[in-house]
Amino acid sequence: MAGKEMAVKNSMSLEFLSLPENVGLARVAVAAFVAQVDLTLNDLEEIKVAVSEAVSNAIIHGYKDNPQGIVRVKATRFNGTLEIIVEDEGAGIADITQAMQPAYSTDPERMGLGFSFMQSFMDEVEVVSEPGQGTRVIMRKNLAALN
Amino acid sequence: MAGKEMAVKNSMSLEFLSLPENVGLARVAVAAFVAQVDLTLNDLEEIKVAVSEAVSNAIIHGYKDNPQGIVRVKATRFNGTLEIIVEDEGAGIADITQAMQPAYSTDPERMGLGFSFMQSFMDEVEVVSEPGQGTRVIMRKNLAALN
Amino acid sequence: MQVFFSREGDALLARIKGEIDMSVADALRRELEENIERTETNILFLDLSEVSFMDSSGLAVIMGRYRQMFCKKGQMVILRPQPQVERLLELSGLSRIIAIRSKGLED
Amino acid sequence: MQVFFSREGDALLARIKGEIDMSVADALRRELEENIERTETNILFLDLSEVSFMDSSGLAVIMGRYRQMFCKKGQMVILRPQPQVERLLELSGLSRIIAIRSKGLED
Ligand SMILES: Nc1ncnc2c1ncn2[C@@H]1O[C@H](COP(=O)(O)OP(=O)(O)O)[C@@H](O)[C@H]1O
Ligand SMILES: Nc1ncnc2c1ncn2[C@@H]1O[C@H](COP(=O)(O)OP(=O)(O)O)[C@@H](O)[C@H]1O
Repeated sequence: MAGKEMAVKNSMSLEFLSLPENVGLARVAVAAFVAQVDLTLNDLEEIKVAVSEAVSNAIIHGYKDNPQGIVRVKATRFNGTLEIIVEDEGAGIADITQAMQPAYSTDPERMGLGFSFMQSFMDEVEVVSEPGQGTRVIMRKNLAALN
Repeated sequence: MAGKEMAVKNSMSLEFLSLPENVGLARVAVAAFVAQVDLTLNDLEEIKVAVSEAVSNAIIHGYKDNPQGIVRVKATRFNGTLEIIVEDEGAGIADITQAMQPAYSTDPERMGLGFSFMQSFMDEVEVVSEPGQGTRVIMRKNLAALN
Repeated sequence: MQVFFSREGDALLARIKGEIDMSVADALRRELEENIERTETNILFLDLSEVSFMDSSGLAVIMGRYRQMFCKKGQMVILRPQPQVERLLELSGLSRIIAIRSKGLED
Repeated sequence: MQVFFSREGDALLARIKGEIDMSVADALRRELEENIERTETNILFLDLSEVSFMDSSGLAVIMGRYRQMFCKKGQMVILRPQPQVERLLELSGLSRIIAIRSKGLED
């Protein structure tokens, strides 16, 4: 992105308690934000899955289903790019490379596909995390509609 | 409310740039948050109008249509009560009592009905503001569905 | 938000669709104003049956068009507002000065 | 999210409606599990035509029911997933082990 004009066109930040019902809230808010530009239904669906996965991870793995945690979702529209950041102040991840392997999960009930879906549906996924320091997932998607 | 149990059932906080298109975003997010409990369509519509008025005021009067301002909408569900706070760090209000009079507006293009609608549709409306210090509108609605 | 215009005899029918808030109020005002002037109509029908949300920014646009028609000795009639919109028209007092009909033009 | 069950001969048909994410995954798992056991069926049809959203929490429930049927030597068939759900089934590899039909039972 170096050299590109990165003027912020619009931005929002949503914070909520780590309750399961708020995963839907996050999807609805991000979808309403993103739909301010004319994008394809397919792009919209992909973004909703990516957000759903990242927020579910914050609640399930970050806060281990403790409803007192705070999850933060930031969305920013730049020229040509949408950036979505999902943050928690929960458990953190010791080995990020391992966590991002397809089918890797520390929870036997889950499929380990969350990060795979984020990577399939967004153009870039970065994870910043340390045990005890929480997790920040930064996702970017290039959208023709944003140009 | 004294003596009542005021345990927080759920809460969210949404921040966004003072752009006109974000009024709709605020409505959608609050509606999704409120719809987590089973409330009447009428209550939902009333809440959407109140949020729309308060956020419009923050953008139009608080930030005088300057798109760089930050508007914050907080919603909290207590036992039996929904609280919505809309805040800006804009111009502020010199005479709050006058501002809240029905049909009073400092803008000849507007009808001065924003605060009236907030008061009609919510059970309590409090305004905290000072010139140059921004404005905070605190609205509460008693919802049977929350009991 | 979208507006569809049609002529019904001497009258101008404007059918509005979607949500009316501050983000579309200026565009709506402009479209209505221009069409009222261009067609030189003196009866404006505003069909609100497909308006799914409105707040005081929308009422201000309606009030403005009422004045515009009134000043040129014309009239304005609101058609088929949904219950929540009708409630705003009542609370604001607009329903006492503007005619509201619960039927569409074709009915 | 809602699930509607019906018997179709020996088979059990479960029609799911709404969004499937972590907030409903446990409830969905329980309802499917119980109905599979209670009816002692060995063919489960999962009609996903009215599932408007699904993520990996939903896939895990489907995978679990596939295993449940497999372990009792039964089979599971997914009916009419919407395009975005079908895409997840493909990306996850589930479409390679679970039968997917683009038609409903009545068709
Ligand atoms: N926000 C988070 N906080 C702590 N650990 C996480 C977080 N997100 C992911 N992880 C770890 O990474 C693993 C893989 O995540 P993912 O690919 O989404 O699969 P799944 O959620 O199905 O386990 C998780 O099992 C968990 O151990
Ligand atoms: N957030 C705000 N910041 C500054 N002034 C405000 C704010 N909200 C309301 N006001 C003042 O209060 C007046 C009345 O507000 P309101 O009843 O909503 O009517 P209107 O928006 O139609 O003017 C406004 O005209 C404005 O002067």
